[in-house]
Amino acid sequence: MSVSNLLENWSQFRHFHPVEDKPHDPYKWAMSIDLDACSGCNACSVACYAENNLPVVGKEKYAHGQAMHWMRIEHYWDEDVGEEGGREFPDQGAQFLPMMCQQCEAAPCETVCPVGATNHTADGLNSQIYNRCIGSRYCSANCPYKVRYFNWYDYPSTDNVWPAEMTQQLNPDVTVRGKGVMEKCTFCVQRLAAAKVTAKSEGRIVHDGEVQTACQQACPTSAISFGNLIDPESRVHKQWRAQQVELDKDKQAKDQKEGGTELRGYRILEDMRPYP
Amino acid sequence: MMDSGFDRRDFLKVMGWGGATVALSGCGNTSIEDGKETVVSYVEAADYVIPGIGVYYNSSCAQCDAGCSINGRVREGRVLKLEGNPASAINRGKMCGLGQAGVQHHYNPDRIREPLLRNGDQGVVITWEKAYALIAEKLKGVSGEEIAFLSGGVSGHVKVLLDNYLASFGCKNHFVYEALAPAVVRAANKKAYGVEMPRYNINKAKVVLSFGADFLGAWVSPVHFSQQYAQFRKGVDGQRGVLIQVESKMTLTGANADRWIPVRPGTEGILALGIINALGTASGDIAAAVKGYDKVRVSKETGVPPGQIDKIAALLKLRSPSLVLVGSAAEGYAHGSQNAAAINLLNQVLGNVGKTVEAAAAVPFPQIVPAKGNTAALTSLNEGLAAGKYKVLFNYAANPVFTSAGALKFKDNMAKAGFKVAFAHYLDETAMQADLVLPLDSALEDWGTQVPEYMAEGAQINIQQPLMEKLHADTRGMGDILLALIKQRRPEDYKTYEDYYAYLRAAMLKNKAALGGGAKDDDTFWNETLTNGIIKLAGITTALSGRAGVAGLKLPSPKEEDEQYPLQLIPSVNISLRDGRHSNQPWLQESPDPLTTIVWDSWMEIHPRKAAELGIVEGDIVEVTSRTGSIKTQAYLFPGIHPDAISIPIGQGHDAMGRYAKGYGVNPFQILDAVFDRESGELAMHETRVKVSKTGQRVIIVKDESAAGAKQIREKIAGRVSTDNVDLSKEV
Amino acid sequence: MHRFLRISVLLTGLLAAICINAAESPQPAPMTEDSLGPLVEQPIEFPHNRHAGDADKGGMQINCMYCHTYARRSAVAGIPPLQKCIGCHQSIESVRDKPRIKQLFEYWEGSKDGKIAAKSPIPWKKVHDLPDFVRFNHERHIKRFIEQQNRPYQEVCGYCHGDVKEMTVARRSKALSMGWCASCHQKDHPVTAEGGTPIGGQAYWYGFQKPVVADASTDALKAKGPNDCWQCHK
Amino acid sequence: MKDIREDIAWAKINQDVLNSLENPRKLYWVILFVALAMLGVAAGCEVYQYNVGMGVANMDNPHMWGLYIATFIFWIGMSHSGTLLSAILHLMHADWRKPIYRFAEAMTTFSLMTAGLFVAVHLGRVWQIYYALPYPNERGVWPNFQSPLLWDAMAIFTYLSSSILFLYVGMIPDLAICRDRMHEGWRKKLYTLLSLGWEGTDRQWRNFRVTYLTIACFLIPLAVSVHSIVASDFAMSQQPGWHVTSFPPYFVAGALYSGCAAIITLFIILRYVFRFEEYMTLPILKKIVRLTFAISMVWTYLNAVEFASVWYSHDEPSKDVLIQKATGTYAPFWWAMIFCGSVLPLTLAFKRIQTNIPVLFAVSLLLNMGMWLERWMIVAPTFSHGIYPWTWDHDQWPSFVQWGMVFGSFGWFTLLFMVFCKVFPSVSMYEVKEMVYHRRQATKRLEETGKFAAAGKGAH
Repeated sequence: MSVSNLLENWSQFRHFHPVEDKPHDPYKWAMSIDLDACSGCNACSVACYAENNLPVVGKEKYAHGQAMHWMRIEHYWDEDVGEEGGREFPDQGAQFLPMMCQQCEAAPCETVCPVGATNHTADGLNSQIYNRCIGSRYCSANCPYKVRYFNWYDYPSTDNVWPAEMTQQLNPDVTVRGKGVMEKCTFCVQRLAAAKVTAKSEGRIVHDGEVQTACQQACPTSAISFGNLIDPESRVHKQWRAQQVELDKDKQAKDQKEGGTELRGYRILEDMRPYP
Repeated sequence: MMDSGFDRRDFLKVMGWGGATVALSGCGNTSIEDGKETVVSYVEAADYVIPGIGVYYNSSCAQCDAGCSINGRVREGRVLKLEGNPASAINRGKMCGLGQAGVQHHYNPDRIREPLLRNGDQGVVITWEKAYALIAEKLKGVSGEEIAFLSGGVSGHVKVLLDNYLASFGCKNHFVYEALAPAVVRAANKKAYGVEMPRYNINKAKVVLSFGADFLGAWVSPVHFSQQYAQFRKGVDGQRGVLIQVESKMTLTGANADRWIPVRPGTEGILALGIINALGTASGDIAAAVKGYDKVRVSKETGVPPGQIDKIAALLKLRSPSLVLVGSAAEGYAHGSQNAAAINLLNQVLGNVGKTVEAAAAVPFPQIVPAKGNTAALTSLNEGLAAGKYKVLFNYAANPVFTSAGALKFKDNMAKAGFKVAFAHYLDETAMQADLVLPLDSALEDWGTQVPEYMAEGAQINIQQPLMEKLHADTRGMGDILLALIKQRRPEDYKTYEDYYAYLRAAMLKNKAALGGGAKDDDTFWNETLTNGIIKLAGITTALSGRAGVAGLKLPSPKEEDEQYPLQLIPSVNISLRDGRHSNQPWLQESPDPLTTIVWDSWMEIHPRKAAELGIVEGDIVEVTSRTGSIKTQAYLFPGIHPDAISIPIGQGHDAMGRYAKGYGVNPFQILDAVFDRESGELAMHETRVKVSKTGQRVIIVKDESAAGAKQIREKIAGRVSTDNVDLSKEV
Repeated sequence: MHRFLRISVLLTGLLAAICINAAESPQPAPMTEDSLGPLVEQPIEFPHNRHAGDADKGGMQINCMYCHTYARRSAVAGIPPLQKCIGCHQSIESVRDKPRIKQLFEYWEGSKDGKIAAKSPIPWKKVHDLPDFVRFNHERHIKRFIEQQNRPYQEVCGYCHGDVKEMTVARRSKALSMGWCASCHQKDHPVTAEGGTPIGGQAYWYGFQKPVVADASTDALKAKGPNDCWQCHK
Repeated sequence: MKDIREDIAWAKINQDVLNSLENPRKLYWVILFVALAMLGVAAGCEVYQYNVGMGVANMDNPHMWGLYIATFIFWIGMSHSGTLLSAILHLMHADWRKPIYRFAEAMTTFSLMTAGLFVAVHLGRVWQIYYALPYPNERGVWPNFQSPLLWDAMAIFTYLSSSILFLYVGMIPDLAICRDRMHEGWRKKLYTLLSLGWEGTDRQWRNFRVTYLTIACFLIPLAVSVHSIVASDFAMSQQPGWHVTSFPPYFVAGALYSGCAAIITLFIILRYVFRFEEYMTLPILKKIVRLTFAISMVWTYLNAVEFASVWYSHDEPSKDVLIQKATGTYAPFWWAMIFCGSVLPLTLAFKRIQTNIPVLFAVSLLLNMGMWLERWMIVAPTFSHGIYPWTWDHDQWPSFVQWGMVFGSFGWFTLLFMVFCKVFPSVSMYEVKEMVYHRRQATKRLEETGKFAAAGKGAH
């Protein structure tokens, strides 16, 4: 890769959101989660452990906040319940929020990595290249969602993380990360890659529903939908359209319309403009 | 994706490709390492097996009794991941976290690998032949009356073999024990509807009023109910369904409810009658029975404001059909049956029977339908053991030493049995007490059939087939063991079956016509069955009969203050650990409890107001003492619990079962009093009174949420969604 | 002083020029004899030249993918199952008593001294062993260059694996380094205006790899290979 | 009182300074030994951390950066003192800098070297650190030129090499003196090699002056840019509490501030250890103290500007971070920083304190502690209270590994610095001579004009 190539690719990779002259084509993977359907049951999270070779760090390291759940279920309670002077009981439960890498279009993590270990891919993902990572952790420092997880220890060689029997369960399509590298949700890129290879060899693009992420596949309430946003027939495209959210716009048309704000589609921390 | 009915047994003999090719490093060496690693090729390869591409086989999940059909991804001879089987009506391609962790049951490093015979405190490895011979020897001259077989819920052909084996020496002592089975509800349903478990159509209801049924978490068939719940939320006729949860301790379902209504523990039935009264639509004897339950009295006894009772009644009237569920929180009292009956009565009054409560189909083969577990069985076994009645005790798929109420002293009584045989995967607490421990194949290595207890649409039989070769050479499937044992008794009848697989195949093929394969030849039928993973049947449907009557309905008012033991202990069921049989699966240990996000430990939930009274803050180690015993755990302040109650989750506190389970948390079963439901004799799980005292120690709770993070202090990260027409904040 | 300044300016300029030149020069240095992969000792000294070699040199001219059959269907090329070797050699009586064939049959039938059980796999050593975080996809490359562009298989396979038909036991003869892989992905490969390959016409590029007219005289369209880190590392 | 005795003989200057290369006070060896021990602690921590993993430092998600980055900024800041004293004051013709600039420059160099170590210590995979260097490589990939961290690396390398050059060039005439006065031995050879055949000819002096001036001019923008770039590490990110436009000047002011404070500390130590009372005089100290006081006020102002801009920005997350700093877990440290950085320097306004060595020593150490806390208070609270509420207050107390490394870095710095002062003249001989000469000339002129004035008076 020469300097000129570097400069070219620089400007090509570093588009900040899918502007018209550089559309994602033919894929732009996207996920949407119906928070009304999400019951907070954690199935997605366990499925992610199974698919992506996530280490179980154990109680002590969990206590140190070093858990490696790419998909974590957050819950938010009403503020005043149980507090002094507040209501005695919550009259509703928690609001569950599954949180994983948002694959931002203008990702704050990408620009700051000194070695370029995290990049934007042509199909709209935020890639993380383990073997390139030197562990500066700048990406995580700049991540608004704090969804990047660092290998504080060398989990493959840590006792009881993967005893001999359990190594057989490891997914050969996913690299097992050693110490000192950053990792995060990849939208199950190994599955996407396999689906794209099949499609490419058959001379077509990936159909909607042909590829599922592990979390989506497990979700008992089917709250997670995932697909190719460019494909107008895809479920996720239709959902975005139904909520009148245009991914490449700062100001959404729905906000201008009367009653538009009642539409439920939104992106988390939208106002920071990372275009998740 | 590939499904195939290729004869799997031959395939599995083939070694996997490149066992060492797992990418075990993301770091360091960037050079290529020629000639260092070995690459092992297949000796004989089936056409569809391509290295680097996964093959999918359908099987059946054995993590709980819901009976989900699974689809396992196998690569190079190793099972990597379990997905749901889309063809199964129960889970429709979906899986819960517990099911996903099934691979960790299979690959668990703490599985037993050889038969073990007790020698003092040691287990000595013996051969299977010796083990079988030993069983035969111990059974010699023992009458059927003196043999007890304790098992968890069993169904399918293992149950057939088991029944036949026990029948071979006239033994009727098969105790089916499940610590967390909805046995009281079953009995109440039987009275109200004529069936033990009707089909609940959550998706057709516009309002679901659930009395402590954690149907999204751990109740009966959570994956199935979750799917229905999602449809229910989307709404019937565009009306988003409204979920109201009544319980003393918030469950996962409660956390998803539009209104969560805390009641004083044990007064669920009173509230149900209060609602019937408020509805005012009942007539005849029902109206007479609920006459006394006016708002003022109900409100006083349950702690639910009178206005709220009215609102619930109004909502139920406004939106029909609704569905009323009765779950484990309502049944766990000495008057649990009464509670359940009262709540079922509400369904009747609302006219939901036949609409959202429907008859369920059953498999037309009575010999394979599930033997449903309950706790009354354990109580009677315990009595027998205490009396020294049994000379030989078998144990399979149950861990009563861990899950029985402390007051029963099961462990001591078990020691009175002459010879104790445990069929087990791990050395759990019960296996540790056994004289002979026989290692079982994991669910992913074994053949079998399963009949789910709760049927979704029609009836189905799940086929369980091995997803990979045995991990350990010296384990056996339960079917194989039973076949070997039954051959000791009736060698002539069973000699044609080389192993359990042969027996299973023959048994299925014999009923080919009834199983819907009449026109096909044997091999085609069998291969298709394996490929599908399930057999769908029309099933037999018993129409709902019976009528919830008010006869005998007698609900006690809440008890007076108990000076010595002021609090009610609610042993709560954690969505991933359930009754503790899967606590040694690290994914589940590290999967945070949805409500508290605590991992790898137990905790005591206490209402902040009560905690303030007692001077308890989060992380205090508290001692919880009942009449039976006491345990120490960390306190967690949680507003989702009634101040009169505390709650400790079940599933932790193992002192055996391997590295991932042993020594984490405490086991609330240990301090449960022996209080039983008056009608059914089931253990009243929620009827233990306790007191809480500080020990002076304090720890930092290991959890995912942060002190401030979980509260929406700054701006709402997640907004509330109001239902379309009913603004709940105003109505309920 | 002025001389000092002159010299420093000159030196700085020179350094910059060297750097730019080095950066612009094509990657990487060609493989030398010294950087050939090690000679790997295999359980059976498999003669690739005898099987795949040209007829005039005594070879059988068997297609690579006759034995390495998974290469066109999967990311990994795979080692042929033992069954495949036996399948042919059972009926080739003429070489049955050659030592290597005897060795082969020991894995199938079991050795006389009992050290090798019947039907046990041959413990081959990996020759082209990339680091574990590199995922090369055989299938795509074969589809692209053999099936769509109709290049001879020996050229396509040999581009990375070297002239195997001249070898007995395979030996690595290409760098297989990242720069080496990338140098090929930098090349312009022919495509059609729709973005497919000239033969087959399948969708090939993504938005950022849109084809360019490489040769004005022929109007031939070219596009580069995938340029995405996640293509090979995941 | 005069900055320096004007009647010191040049020979005595030579003798006094060269004496420091031979036999310092015993305290020197004590300091050296303690520094070595401290370095040992850090080395042990690093070996442990390298082998086991970054986890032993007690960092977590979201606390991805700990004391390492804070201390890194601290040392970078420290490095500004030398440039300030040598380059800026040189250009401003403040000749009182002459006896003290040499050690200040050495401070620059060594604190940069210390700071550089923290980059390595901080990395998860330090063995792959070369990935961050832009050089044509076999992999055909380049580092990410958009990353402030990469600018950092480049800026520090440039600054370090320039500082070394500046230090060295300024030392050449002195090295020649050492060469000529030294007895045989390895040091003689070293000085001979390093003095580049300096003979003190007019031409050499002329070229020397131009070169020195050129580098000085070059160094000032470099120094400013280095700390501005370090500030960009934070200011360029999107995190509340970091995303502040005023960070670069704020960082530079803080850097000068901590540099000045450190100069006071080392001034006092060197003065005693090497018996430099004649050269590092109290009036010079007074000047540095006044300079420190002035910079402290600038820093306080910029600090206030930052708070004010956050307060008026309507950026809720940033405001939250500020409130958290003042009231949350980190409040004691934050208030300690305010005290050390803004309140304590007020004492420096008192004339009596300006020359009171024990008090100044204590105050200068506290000022430096305040500046270190400032860096920590920039890094940690933002992690603890970022934009996303789920990870709020996941606080982690840095483990002994982190503290050990911070502690040891002072040992490493002191070790390098002390060895330098023993091997090379830490007071510039030729410049002090110049200073004495110029002063004497000035006095003479003054006296003469005085005489004339007196004479004139008498004439009337």
